[in-house]
Amino acid sequence: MRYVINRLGFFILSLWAAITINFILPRMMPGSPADAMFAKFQGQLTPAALDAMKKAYGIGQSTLWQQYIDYLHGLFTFNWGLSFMQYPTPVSDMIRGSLPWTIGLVGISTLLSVFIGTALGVYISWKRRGFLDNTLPVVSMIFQAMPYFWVALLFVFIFGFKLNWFPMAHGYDPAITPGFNGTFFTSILNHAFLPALTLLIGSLSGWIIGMRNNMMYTLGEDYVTFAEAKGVKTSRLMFSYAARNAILPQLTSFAIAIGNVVSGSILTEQVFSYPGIGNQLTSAVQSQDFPMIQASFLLIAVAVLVANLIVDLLYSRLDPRIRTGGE
Amino acid sequence: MNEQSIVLVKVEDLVIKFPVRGDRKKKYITPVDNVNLEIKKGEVLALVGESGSGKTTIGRALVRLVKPTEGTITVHGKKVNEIRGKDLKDYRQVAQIIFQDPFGSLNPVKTIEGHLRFPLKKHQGYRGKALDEKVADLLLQVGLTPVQEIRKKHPHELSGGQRQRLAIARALAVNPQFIVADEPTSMLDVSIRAGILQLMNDLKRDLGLSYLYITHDLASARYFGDRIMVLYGGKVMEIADSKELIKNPLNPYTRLLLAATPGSESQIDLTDMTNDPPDLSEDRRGCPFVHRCPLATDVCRETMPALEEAAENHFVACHHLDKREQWN
Amino acid sequence: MVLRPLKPFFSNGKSATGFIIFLIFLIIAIFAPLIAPYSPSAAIYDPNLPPTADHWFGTTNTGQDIYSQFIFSARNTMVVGFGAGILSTIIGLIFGVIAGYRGGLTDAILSFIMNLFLVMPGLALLIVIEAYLKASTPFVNGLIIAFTGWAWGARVFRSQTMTLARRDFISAAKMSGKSSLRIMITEICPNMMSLIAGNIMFATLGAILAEAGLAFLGLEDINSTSWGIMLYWASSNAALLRGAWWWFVPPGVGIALVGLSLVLMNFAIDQITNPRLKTQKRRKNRGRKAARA
Amino acid sequence: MVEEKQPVLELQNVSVGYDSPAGMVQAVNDINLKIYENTIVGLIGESGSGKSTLGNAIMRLLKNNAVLTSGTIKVMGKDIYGMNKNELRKFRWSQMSMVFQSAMNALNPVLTIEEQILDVFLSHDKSMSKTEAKKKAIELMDIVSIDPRYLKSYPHELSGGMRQRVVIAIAIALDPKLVIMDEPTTALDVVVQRSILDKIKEIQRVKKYAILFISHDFSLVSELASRVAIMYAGRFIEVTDSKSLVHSERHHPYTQGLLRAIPHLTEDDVTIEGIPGNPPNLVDLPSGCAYHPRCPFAFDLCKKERPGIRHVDGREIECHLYDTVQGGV
Amino acid sequence: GCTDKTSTNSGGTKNTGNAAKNPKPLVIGLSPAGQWQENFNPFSNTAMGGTNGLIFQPLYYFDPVSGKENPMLATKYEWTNNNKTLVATLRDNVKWSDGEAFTADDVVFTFDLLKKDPAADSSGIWKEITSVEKQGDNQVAFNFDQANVPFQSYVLGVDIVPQHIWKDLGDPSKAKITKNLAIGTGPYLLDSFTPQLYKMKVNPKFYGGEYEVKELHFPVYSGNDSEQLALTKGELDWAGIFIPDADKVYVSADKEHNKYWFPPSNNVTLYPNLTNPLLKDINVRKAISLAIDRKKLSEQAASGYDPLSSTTALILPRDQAWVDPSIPKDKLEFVFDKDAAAKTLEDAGYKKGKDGIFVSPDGKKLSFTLQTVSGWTDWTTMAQLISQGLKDVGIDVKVQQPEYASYAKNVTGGNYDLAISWTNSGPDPYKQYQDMLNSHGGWNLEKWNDPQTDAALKKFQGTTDKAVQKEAINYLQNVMVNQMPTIPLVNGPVWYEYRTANYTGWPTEDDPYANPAPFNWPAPAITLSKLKPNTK
Ligand SMILES: Nc1ncnc2c1ncn2[C@@H]1O[C@H](COP(=O)(O)OP(=O)(O)OP(=O)(O)O)[C@@H](O)[C@H]1O
Ligand SMILES: Nc1ncnc2c1ncn2[C@@H]1O[C@H](COP(=O)(O)OP(=O)(O)OP(=O)(O)O)[C@@H](O)[C@H]1O
Ligand SMILES: [Mg+2]
Ligand SMILES: [Mg+2]
Repeated sequence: MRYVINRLGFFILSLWAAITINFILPRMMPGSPADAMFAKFQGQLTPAALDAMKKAYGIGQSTLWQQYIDYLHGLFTFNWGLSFMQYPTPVSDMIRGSLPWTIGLVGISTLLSVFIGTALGVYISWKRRGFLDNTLPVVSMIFQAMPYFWVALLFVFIFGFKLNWFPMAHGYDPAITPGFNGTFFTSILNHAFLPALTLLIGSLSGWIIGMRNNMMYTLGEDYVTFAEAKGVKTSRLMFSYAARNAILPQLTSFAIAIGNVVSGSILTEQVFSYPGIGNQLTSAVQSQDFPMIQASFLLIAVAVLVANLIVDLLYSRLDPRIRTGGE
Repeated sequence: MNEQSIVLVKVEDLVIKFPVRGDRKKKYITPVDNVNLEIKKGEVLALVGESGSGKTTIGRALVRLVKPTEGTITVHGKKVNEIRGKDLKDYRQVAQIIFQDPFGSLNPVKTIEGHLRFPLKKHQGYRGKALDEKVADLLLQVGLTPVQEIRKKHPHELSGGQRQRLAIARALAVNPQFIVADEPTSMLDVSIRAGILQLMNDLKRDLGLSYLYITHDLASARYFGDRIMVLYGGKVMEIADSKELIKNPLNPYTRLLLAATPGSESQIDLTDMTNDPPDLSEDRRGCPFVHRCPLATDVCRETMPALEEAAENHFVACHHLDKREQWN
Repeated sequence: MVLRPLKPFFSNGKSATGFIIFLIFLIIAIFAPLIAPYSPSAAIYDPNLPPTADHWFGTTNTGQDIYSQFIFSARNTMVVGFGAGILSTIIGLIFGVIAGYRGGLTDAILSFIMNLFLVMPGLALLIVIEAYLKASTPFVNGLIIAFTGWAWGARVFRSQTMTLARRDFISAAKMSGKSSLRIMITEICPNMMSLIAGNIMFATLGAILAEAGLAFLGLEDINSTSWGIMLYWASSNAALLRGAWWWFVPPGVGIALVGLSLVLMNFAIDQITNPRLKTQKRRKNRGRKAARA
Repeated sequence: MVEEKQPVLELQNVSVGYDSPAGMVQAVNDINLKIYENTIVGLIGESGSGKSTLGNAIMRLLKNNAVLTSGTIKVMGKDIYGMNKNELRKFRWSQMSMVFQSAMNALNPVLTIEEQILDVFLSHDKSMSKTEAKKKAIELMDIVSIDPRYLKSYPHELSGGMRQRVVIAIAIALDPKLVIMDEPTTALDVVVQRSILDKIKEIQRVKKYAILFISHDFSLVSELASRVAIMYAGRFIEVTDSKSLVHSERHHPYTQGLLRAIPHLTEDDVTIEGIPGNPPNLVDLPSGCAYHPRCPFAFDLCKKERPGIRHVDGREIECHLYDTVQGGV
Repeated sequence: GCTDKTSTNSGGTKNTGNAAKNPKPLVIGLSPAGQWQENFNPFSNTAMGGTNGLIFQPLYYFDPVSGKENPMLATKYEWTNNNKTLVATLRDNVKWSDGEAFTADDVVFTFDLLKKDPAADSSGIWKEITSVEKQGDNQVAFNFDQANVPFQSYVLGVDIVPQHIWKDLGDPSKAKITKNLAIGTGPYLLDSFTPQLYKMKVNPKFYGGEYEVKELHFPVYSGNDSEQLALTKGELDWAGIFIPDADKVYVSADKEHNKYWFPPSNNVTLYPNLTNPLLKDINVRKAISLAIDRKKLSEQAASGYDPLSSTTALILPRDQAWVDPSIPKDKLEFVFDKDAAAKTLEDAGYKKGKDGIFVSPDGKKLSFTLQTVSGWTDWTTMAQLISQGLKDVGIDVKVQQPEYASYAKNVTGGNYDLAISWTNSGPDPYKQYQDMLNSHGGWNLEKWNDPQTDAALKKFQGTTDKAVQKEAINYLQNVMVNQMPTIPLVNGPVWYEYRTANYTGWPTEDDPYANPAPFNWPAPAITLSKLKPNTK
């Protein structure tokens, strides 16, 4: 119980810190959006129009402190302001439009990566010194060492442009009307394949190697030998005794990875013109769309924090030593 | 014998509390509760008790690795409870400690002589060649030979016994008057243990050192200690001259301990005695041994018996000294 | 004698391969001016050449020699990568060791900062800071990467320090009169050498990739020479579409090879760190330490 | 001569080596031993002398880098190393079991005590129902006198002594013929240690197991076992009746050294002395008798030739001293 | 709204008829963006492409590429009252797409809206005009404070919105115009919208008759890279993006159908900050200009698409008729001569320092920063080439490439030394000079402040007389040639790629009937009116 309260405390405190940093950071950026707008109109915009616009955007007419209060208030009333770059679209609308794509693509490929990587890690540690154990970590590392946007670009070029196997952009075929039907879903899968693949191979090795090392460690533990001596079935030995314990140290990384789902794909989404939040964030930063930057930053920070919280709580479920306050 | 009578270390009403993670609010445990003891110059006080009874904590408090919560520790007539900085540095020269674990107490990445150089430099001011020679002296003194070969080695290249010897050398490097030996042999092989005890015995004789010898082994306590103090649940249960205590144990816990020691002649059936550890919580009352004691009565549950002199120089804390004959 | 610390690298094929690749790039980086046939920035050759005898990797659309760019980029990328890797490791060490050693309130505060940095979205944060600093040189980028990316290492160091600080040899060092600072530097850090080395490798890999990503997004001074900048130019000039793969592929391969050499070398470090792989037998607890839960 | 009963455990010329970067570690060297039903045999030796290795070898639980270089191990007449994996899985624990040296770590931290006990029953008897197994688990807890409510607990919630008893309970769950106990009480407090020993004695009295009791504590073993094997550098340098260990005459010099190194609780003013020197390097064993570098009585032959077994007063001693008719000490 | 039966029927039949031939939708690639947002508000500066011109229409459109005037909702305009009143005659029989009739009231209403909400009046109409009145049934008069003839393109360029819908929408700058509210008079109707793609279908009730291109698709691309790929692969019919080496990359992918034409539309110009005392010195500016190899800039930075700028800054050949004949031929073109550059400086008393960089007579180093925009690779390449070229001569230039917003802030705020930027262009040269050289000009980045220049511009504004206008422009040309307030580099082209596989009739160099880029709204409406399905 104390543990849970403790974690919640950290969650709230860091949430506040993240929210505040989030408020300060974009305000440290040079150039006001109205200036950018001014430039966009090649000097045709009159000062009066500019002033009116600034007022409409809520810039410069209040103290920083007042802005902070308004910001906090808006935050909790889900009133995240109107986008500068797509004025007057509410930021929440833009996020609502792009978030599902990111969560779908990056979330699923992260989960896949964790699942496949962990499973492979367990497998190769079990078959220690086997062919896969010798090759897989190195091969997967080669991919991890490559810049993933570079891989993504190559993929687009080779598999999309040259070979025509996969589409090169978008979340689904624009010609299809979205709906709950097979063609739409096939199209989504078809479009998600390459980006997901780049994300997958870019992150797989961490899971494989992490899990393998933990497994090696756990397999050396006395309780595993003891269980083997007891005659416990191989599958139970592998999962309930070895993997179950070996996975615990992975949970923190897992939390971070899940949290990074929202932000981890900025470059991938850019390369694949994927309609996700990373894409939005990049263009928001480029056009200094304060409300949009703030909202997506916040979303990302909250995602990491929530993931951390969940994993912490999950940890206490999985590891009875923490649950009941052991050492 | 005259020297023997000078009190070097005097501990009065020592209480040590540690915060523990409770379920809701901060709680404390009291692993050391109202302990009084004296160690004379050249004397060995053996401290025995079961695991968790607070032996190490007392030992660490004496060398100021742990700050006492209450009470006073006086060494050479000087109160050392709250000293810091320069005073503490000076005190380090008086009191040293040998840890239980010869593997954990040595820095795996430092050479053997590396462990000795710093204290020699810092506390005794050796430099250059004199320092090298002093290192060799020390190694020789604790029997780490051949010196020139061994000084460049790393701890993992030594056997357990050799490591413990190094730990002793390190304690000696500051030229202390008083050493806390915290179960210095419990992790060593039987064949090596005796050698270490012998070495400590020789040093006591040659250098006039005083020891607080912490152990869980009554036999070695009797061998090495001049007096034995029995601790249970942070409280002193009994204290007497070694032979007297073994021959004539008065506290039920001492007797239980004696009976459990392999090779002892007394037989007590222990199988249905619970193994619950003593209650160390702040607000406990009564005798810590009460839930295991066959003689326990309501008085025991309510008040902690005082330490009384039952025979000459034999102090014991028990409400039921008279009933001890019933239990054998 | 000098080579002794390198011995573990040759203990198995993987780390030996890594070490050799690393060495090659190190040599390239150090002797770049001697190896590169031309200046990396001079736009004086025929533009858009495919690989020829004079220009091994061809030329760019402004007539720069890609091979020379590649060589000089290796230098910058390595300097930036290792600079950032080492710097972030140092910051991580300061935070981690102090937090782990001091404990209590200090730990609570430092851990909080660590967690905060861990939680802040890395690339996104970088992008915003970059926008603030305007297109910066690879070196400035390295600094920023280090200042935003130290937290993971700090966490690892903290937990390692905590286990080390509980060991008796730290108490022994205190007993010998060492100050806390001295203990941290001379007792704790040397015991984490392999962790530190491992952290430097991964932080370096991370920095190299992050720097490339930033450069690719155009957030780096385009006058500078680095593999990331090369990729930026290649991609903004549609090198692949034009069939000029010799422009697009080498920088990526360069990054991948340096990165690979780092992870491979890390295998050797793993070998040192992982106590299970060591031959030395861990002694059993002869005491009764664990008698109570 | 009485009719030979079948020994529960029979070791013939057993040698085990570890492959290590430094070379082959000769951890167990040409060991012969028979243990019969209802007997406790003690095995004493200092750290690294190969006790656990022998125990693991009997259980066929050797580490990856260890090999049984020679000899046969038979339990209930069956060659352990002649079985296939499945046979072994069934045989192990139902016929022979082991209490590990580090019982503290022998329990899986994330499973309840009950789950870990049930695993034994359910893996060996497919037909057993869960309720039945649970009932048996409660019985087991009774035998080792632990409140059955602890079945639902996780290992860390139990004290060390209780964990150790749980491990013992698991070891006797299937009523094996042979139980190997590898320093089952080393990590425990004296009082707890004593209560567990009493428990073991009690169980043994009822179940009549053959027990191989590994320890490094002389007094403990001599109290418990009827016969004691003393191991040095992988060899049994002496196998003797435990009663004979009260005095230090006519033993192997190593045994004598050990006996002199132990402080006695009741005897007055006996000086104790350690055995000088260091334990042997098992990769590069001293020639001849491995103990000769530390032996105060060593003479030339000791360096050259490994002594065979001498029968001295019903003890088996490997020492050249006992050739010289009434020689020795 | 309610639709009348006949039109639905006729639309229906037509559609089925076309469906039989199965004409492909015309796919248009707009500028890269993260995602589309459903914003079809003509007064929003972030409205989706097509809002102006395809859905809503202005009265007139003055095309800067062809220089043509295209009547839209008006059929005629006229200056009266000493060029202080502009009278537009509206087209008859125009209907809003919900069936309501378009009237002069709508026009007056629209301008009144802008007056009430300056944020929507992004061209600052109400700074120039004083009132808007209805004259009769089909005329609207705009009254000006003072004569400003060129301003007609803004006034007549305002998109007209229906009063019956907008009167309830509140501030026009904040109105959220989605599919249901996107009621205009243009040739297309919004058909469907998703953040990845929106579709338009042809408006059967369009006053000019139903267009032959029945369906338009606007997919989004997040970057130039992905749009280039899509274009090259033939997934787009019409785009306006930069492609390096277009012949090789684009045309060669499908020689028969893939075409491009990059007509010049403005000047990519090197702006010197004239508040910098060094750059105020004409000799320094001249030396810089002499040291720039414009041919190399064009070839290497812009794949040779960009014609070199004229010293007059006129866009040639469009403005050929405006060229001042008194300027000698050899002065009309820039020369590249490093030695002359160095000599110019030396003659003016500059000396080379030890590091090879010139130092001014009062001891200041010729060392400047050069700003361009991050990600605008053609400019950045130019910047690099310039920097290298100037270094050879002895002028130190450091390239900086901030994000667009900070760049914009820097250049408009005068916080720079040198900057590459564009010039604004209108249907005639006036707009460019006005913005760049007028002391109050909207794009006077260099801060040129010359009363005579201002006077010349004023003269142009006050007249409809071509001869007077020409006189003014001549003066301005001479300012450019002799005083070099800015340093034009190359002509900025309009990026325009098209495919003839599905549709034909595109504007070409030979038939430049409209600004061909699909982002200069409302020009694409004109192009679309001429396109026909490729029946081959
Ligand atoms: N730093 C600490 N913080 C909290 N609790 C502590 C600390 N040090 C010791 N304790 C607790 O105080 C009690 C006494 O510990 P101590 O180490 O003194 O026992 P001991 O008699 O030396 O035991 P052992 O024989 O196992 O060494 C134990 O319950 C222990 O868990
Ligand atoms: N996995 C291994 N690889 C290499 N050598 C090993 C391995 N395990 C044990 N050894 C070596 O084999 C020898 C015998 O080890 P073993 O564990 O059997 O000793 P032990 O008598 O049980 O010691 P202890 O009393 O410390 O438990 C030791 O010298 C040890 O170093
Ligand atoms: Mg202790
Ligand atoms: Mg063992």
